[in-house]
Amino acid sequence: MCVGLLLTASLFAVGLARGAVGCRVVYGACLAICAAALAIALGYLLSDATAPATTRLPLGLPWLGAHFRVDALSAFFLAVVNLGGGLTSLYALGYGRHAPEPGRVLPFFAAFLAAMNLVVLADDAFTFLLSWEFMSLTSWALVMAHHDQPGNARAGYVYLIMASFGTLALLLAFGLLAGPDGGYAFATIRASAPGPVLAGLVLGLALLGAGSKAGLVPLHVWLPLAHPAAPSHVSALMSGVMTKVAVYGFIRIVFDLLGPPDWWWSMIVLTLGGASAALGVLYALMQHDLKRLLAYHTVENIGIIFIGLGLALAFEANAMDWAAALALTAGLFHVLNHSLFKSLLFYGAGAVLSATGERDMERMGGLIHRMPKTAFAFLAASVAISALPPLNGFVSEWLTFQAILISPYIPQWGLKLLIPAVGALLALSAALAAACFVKAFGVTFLGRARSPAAQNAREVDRFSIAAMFVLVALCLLAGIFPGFVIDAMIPVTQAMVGGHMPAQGAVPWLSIVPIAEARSSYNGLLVFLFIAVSASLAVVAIHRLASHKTRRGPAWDCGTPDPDPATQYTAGGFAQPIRRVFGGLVFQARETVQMPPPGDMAPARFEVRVRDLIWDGIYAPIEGLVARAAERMNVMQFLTIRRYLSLVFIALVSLLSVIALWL
Amino acid sequence: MSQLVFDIAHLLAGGMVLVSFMLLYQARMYGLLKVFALHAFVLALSVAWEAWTQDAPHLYITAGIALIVKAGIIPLALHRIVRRLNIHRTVETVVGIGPTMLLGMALVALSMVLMLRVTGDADPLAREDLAFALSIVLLGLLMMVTRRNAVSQVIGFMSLENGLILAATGAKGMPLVVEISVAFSVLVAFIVIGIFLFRIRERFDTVELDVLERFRGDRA
Amino acid sequence: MAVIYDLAIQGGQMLLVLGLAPLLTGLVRKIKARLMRRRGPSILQPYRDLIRLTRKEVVLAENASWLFRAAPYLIFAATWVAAALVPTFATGLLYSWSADLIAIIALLGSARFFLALAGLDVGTSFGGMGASREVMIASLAEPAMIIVVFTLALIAGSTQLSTVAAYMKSPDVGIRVSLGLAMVALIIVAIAENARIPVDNPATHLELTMVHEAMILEYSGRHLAVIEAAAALKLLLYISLIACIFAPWGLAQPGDGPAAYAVGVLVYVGKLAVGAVLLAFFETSVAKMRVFRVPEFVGAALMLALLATLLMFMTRSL
Amino acid sequence: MSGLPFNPIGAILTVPLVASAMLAILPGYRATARLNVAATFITLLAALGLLVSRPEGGRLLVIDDLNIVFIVLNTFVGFTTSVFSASYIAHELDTGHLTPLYVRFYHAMYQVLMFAMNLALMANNIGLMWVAVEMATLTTVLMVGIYRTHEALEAAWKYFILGSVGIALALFGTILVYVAAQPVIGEGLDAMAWTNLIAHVSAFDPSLLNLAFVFLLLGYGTKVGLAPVHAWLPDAHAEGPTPISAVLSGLLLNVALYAVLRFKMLMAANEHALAPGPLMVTMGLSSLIFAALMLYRRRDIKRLFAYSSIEHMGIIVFAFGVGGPLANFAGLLHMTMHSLTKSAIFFAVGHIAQIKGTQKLADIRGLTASHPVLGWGFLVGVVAISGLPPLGIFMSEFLVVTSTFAREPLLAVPLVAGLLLAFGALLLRLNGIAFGAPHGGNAPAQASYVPMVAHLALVLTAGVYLPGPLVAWFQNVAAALG
Repeated sequence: MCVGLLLTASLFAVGLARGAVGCRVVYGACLAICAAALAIALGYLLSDATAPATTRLPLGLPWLGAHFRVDALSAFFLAVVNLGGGLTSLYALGYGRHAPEPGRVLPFFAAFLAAMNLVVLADDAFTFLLSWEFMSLTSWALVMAHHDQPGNARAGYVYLIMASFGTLALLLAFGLLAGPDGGYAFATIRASAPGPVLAGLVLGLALLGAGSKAGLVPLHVWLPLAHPAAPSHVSALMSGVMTKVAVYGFIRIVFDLLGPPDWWWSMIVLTLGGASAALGVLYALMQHDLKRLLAYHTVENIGIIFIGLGLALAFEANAMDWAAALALTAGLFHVLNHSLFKSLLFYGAGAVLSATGERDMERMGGLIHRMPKTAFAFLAASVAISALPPLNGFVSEWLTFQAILISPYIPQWGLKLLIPAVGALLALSAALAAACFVKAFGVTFLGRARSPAAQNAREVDRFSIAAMFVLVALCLLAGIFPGFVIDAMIPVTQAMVGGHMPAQGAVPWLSIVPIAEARSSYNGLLVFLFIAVSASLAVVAIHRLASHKTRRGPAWDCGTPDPDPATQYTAGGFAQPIRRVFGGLVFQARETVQMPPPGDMAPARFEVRVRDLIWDGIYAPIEGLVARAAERMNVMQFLTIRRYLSLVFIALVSLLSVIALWL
Repeated sequence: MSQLVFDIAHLLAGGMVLVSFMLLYQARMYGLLKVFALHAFVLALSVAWEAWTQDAPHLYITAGIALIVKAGIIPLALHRIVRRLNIHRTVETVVGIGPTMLLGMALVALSMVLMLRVTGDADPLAREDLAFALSIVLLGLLMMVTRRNAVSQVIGFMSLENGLILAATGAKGMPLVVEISVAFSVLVAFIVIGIFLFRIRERFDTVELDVLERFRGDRA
Repeated sequence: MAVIYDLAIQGGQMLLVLGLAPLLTGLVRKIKARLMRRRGPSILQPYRDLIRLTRKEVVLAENASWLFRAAPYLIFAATWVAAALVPTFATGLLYSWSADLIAIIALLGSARFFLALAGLDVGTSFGGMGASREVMIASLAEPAMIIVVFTLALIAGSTQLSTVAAYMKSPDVGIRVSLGLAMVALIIVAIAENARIPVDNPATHLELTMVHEAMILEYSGRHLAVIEAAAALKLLLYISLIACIFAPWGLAQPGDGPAAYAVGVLVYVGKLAVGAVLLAFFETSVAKMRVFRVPEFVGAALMLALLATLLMFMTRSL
Repeated sequence: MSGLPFNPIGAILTVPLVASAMLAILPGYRATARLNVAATFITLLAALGLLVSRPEGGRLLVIDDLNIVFIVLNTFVGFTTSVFSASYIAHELDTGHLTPLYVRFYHAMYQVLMFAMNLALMANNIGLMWVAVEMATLTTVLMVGIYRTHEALEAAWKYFILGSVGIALALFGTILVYVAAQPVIGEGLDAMAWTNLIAHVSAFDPSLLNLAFVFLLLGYGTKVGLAPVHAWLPDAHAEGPTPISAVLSGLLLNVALYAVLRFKMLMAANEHALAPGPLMVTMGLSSLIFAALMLYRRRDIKRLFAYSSIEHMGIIVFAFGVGGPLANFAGLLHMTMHSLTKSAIFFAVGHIAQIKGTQKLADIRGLTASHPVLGWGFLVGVVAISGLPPLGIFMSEFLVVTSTFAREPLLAVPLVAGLLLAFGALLLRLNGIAFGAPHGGNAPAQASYVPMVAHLALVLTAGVYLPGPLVAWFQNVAAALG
């Protein structure tokens, strides 16, 4: 089935490399193939075929072969991957033409898509890890596409190191699951039930492995480096799709392969999720680099997804299948939503980048006049990611809240205490996200242009616009018809946690009812209609009754004209109050003001230093340790022959004495 | 008879160990060379003895090689080198004679423990020889490690290799002994020539005296 | 038939809140003036202001974008819809199930979102300042609100306002500590969200203190009118929210006759009046606080709400 | 008995000898280079002939599953390397690094080396094996020193001294094995024929075997380059001609490893002897971690990859030490892949060093920009050597780690840590070499990329697909290794 298709896809794209024509051809081909795969996946998901389709190719481990399998879960993620992949290809049809060296992007782009599909399809440990690491490799190559820009080398370095750290963790996890006689096929692993200690170990390793790829705090350090470095459509893929593949890996291992969970697992997952959600958005608020800001938001959303998964684990451990299904649905729904609006946001950022050549928000502004379409798309995405109705972001967070509200039925006290706190963190992160996107959109697109580049920006090409508007439409549809999405996930939750939410298609007025009508319900369509109707009512009324006179005039300036756009609020200034509130404890923000003495005409200087405590706390020490150890070891290169001989001598004598004592 | 055979072999092998200790003890270069010649000579004797007891005539060749090459040519060659390249006449030690001797004792003890425990059912002659051979090998290595001059290191190596020959001949009916001894003579010859060609006066570590900063690779 | 009846009630609610909102604002102003020994403008002044504003021409800054012109209507619509979904005089409104309490909060959130954007649009330092302070306050107030909702939902077993109100009416609520905490928190949030003293002063244009006014500084004419209307609606919404949760008496049940609805309306107006009086008293009795003390004030609400929720989780072991 | 017109063994051994003799006499660079290639090619064909028909060995020579793997690999890499060395040496002649006389010497030595290694691989008699290994060592010593620069001489000297001591130790071990065998089998050559040994080893005196194994492990381990007896390896790789570095890393280490394996099999077959596993695991781990740390401070590109060879030898020895069908399979696979990949890398490095005119890492930048084919080839090679998919080494590392972790988790953790460390260092260097703005000498590469590409293609295929016969074969050997 689609396996062969994708493999051919990658090969054929790797073959085709250079030139603008090749650009078109490759991206077009990727678009077509992804569309086909998407169709297949959706067809599988919607047609209630319960039997998973499997194939086995004589590749990979010789005595095992490469197993591939499509069940509900993988079908769902296939849909996510190929949706993102296809739209990105569409976007890249236009955007990719700005790439200085297409030869460094094209082959890896296609291979990257293929690798992600393979991860989702793989049905044995070897194939899974091979595709997983291949995914990292190709995306690394894509990150290094602009290799001559400063800092990118480091970004790629940190990225690949973290990636293979994760792979090694997963390697160990699968080693545990497979057992000494190497039963690497997922079917075998499912059949064997690991002991509690073993399972806990595997969970920890899976968290390390999938978390380092998904960007879970404290393994998130590579995202803010790699996403800005990569070309924008690649960042969109990495952030919107690849992190979801990581989530898939986690779900596959923990929910599917690992058997029934313990309740304390969910404690870990929930804690990490909450921490990622809150820290991610707080760090995002402090950024001026648009793409870095978006990268930190990926951390936040991954946190939200993991909160959903953690709740699902907690419920499943207490045999509350319906609740587990609700939580899992919330998580998966957010997976879909995030892939939608985060890709859209990165497209927007890419459009801005290609139009102004700037990533620094402090040098943008007023772009809504120059590139209205992009601005509109970006606005829609901002509303969606800020979890505001009637768009899709709200629905998944609403579902998560509903799941949290069931949690008092859980007996364990640890969870009773933890879950409300996590809920608070979730609410906090939602509010902060809204604040952050007011900043992002406001400073970038509104106000007056802060640099000539922004002054003369031009709207981007039609392919990019098309891709963006498709996503806007999808965000809206997923927001006002959530019932269909939820119904599509029924087989997934059925397979994973053995329960599913009530079918929403039957509910009148297309509203969604997670548990019971009396308990809670939400109807995106009606809310949307209400807003539309009442807004138009207001417009009509005003335009009937009120005067139509409109005059353009200068903005009110208290009588002291400030033509200089530098007098606007900057991104840093905008975030300052929040930095004052949270910054002190979260990232040790230090503000220093140097005010010249009165009469001195020198400008006052104000600078803020924000530290990433996680980097300073965890990664820097490790770096230093390795460096010291290497320095110590290095003398071994410079010994004299006699010393080397003494090494031999010592080794010999010690081994001999071992023998002498041994026997 | 066999008792006598055993005693003589034992005597010779033990004598070699003793000479190894003398090697360790030597502080002067020429003395070292002389003692080494003695070492080789004793080796030749014991190999010949083995040849006689095992009536394996080919071992006589080995004995001859030992006698001519190791006891004759090489010491003379080294003698010349020492004079030609006017190397210090004293053996520079790293650890110092006394401690070295103690270490040597420990090594001999170690090898005894190993061997005498090890070869429970091997025939006693081979056992003794092996024990002594092992201690000679270890002593030779010890000498290479604790001496600074190239020449004394070469001598350490050669005494080590004498130990090997002893072991090889001690192992009854071992084939290829001759070939091996020849091969080793070639090896030693290489080393000596190397010393001569590369003008290694002081130590193995550097190849020429006139380079002051010493290259050990990868010093940026 | 029944559907039409319900529709009528729903529509009535929408019109009612819209009609009452300026009146409420006027009432609060009047009482405050009285408390300050001023005669103060008439209660109907807000209506006059709105009409006058709609008659005036709109002055737009040169670089105002379409967002600037669209924002007022969006804000107004979101607020209005939210207000229309709160049971004011009757529970079980036709569309009350289309959005629960969380959704209402989110609706207000989107209103604020666009307001802040509008503040940034012209690119004056005032707008930016207002917007940044607004989001800072909101980033604390909104979670507090959500957590209050948790508490209520845990008590009533629902996030559906009608259900909550109905449950609150029923005798088996009893007096709960967490309810009290939640109420305090909700009131603080309401004050913060509606830009009342001590968080913000709606009656001033002094740069150092203003938040809400700074954002709408550039608005004029009909746009300003719409925004003012939205602000009034918001105030009304919060008061009626508090009323329907903590004083759910006199709410008409679904299926009651017109009489019950009439009673409901009257009781509702009464509640609003009480709310206005209390608010006015509070505002005149405290002083505006520095902007950077506000986080502590709202943060207190957050803490209270969280405490209430934790209490609920502890006490409620089902 | 042989389906072939000629006896492969004879061919494999005689062809190099004859060739070396001819090469020693014949003048003229081109002819000799071609002859060199031809000779290695014929040897390769003969080795492939072994697959078709497997002649009986005898008391001196033996052919079995184990060494066929090594022999074919050996002759193949020997062939590709000779192709590479043709273009490499040509450049050395043009730049005057080598005089024609030395080139003649070089080619002759190359063939002698091939002969010695093949002999060592086919030797049934452990004494003969020892002699062959020593011969290989001496020839490589001569070739390492061939540039006559001070550094080259010193590297050769260091190699020579340490190698000789290693040889001595190995010999002592061999003698001990004989002493152990002699009471059981009787005197003479039979007691040194490996086939007899393995047949009767269960009756040997176990403690004597233990002692012997210690000496053999250290002796041949010196050749394998295990820490702490590795010291000769980096300099020898760095200072010799690059084809020799390729042969050293790709082949000679394997030959020594092969010797260790033979004796490991003896140990395993005697149930009273101590299990060789722990010793090998310890040395493997120490080499892995030591080399991984050493990689960070390297400034010379060839020395860098020499240390990476130490690291990989550590992994392989670790795998064999862990034992069991999975780990042994992984070890064999890893060894094969490492030979192919590492020699490919050295091919690339040779051209790089010639283009840039330096081996200093600091002066090599942005290769993918300046020399795309070379740069990307090099990149693929390094990616492969650091165990990333879809290349062969990933599979073997996958097997090693998973099979180990299931059995002794505590062993797998340091293993993984070492892998990650080494990966970090290599990637750091790779970033510098392959990316960034081009820098340093920028001569057009007049090189034959065929060998490099061929190796990488093989590694890539092996990464996703291993042909059935090969697998069956490896599995037999893995089972035999116990």
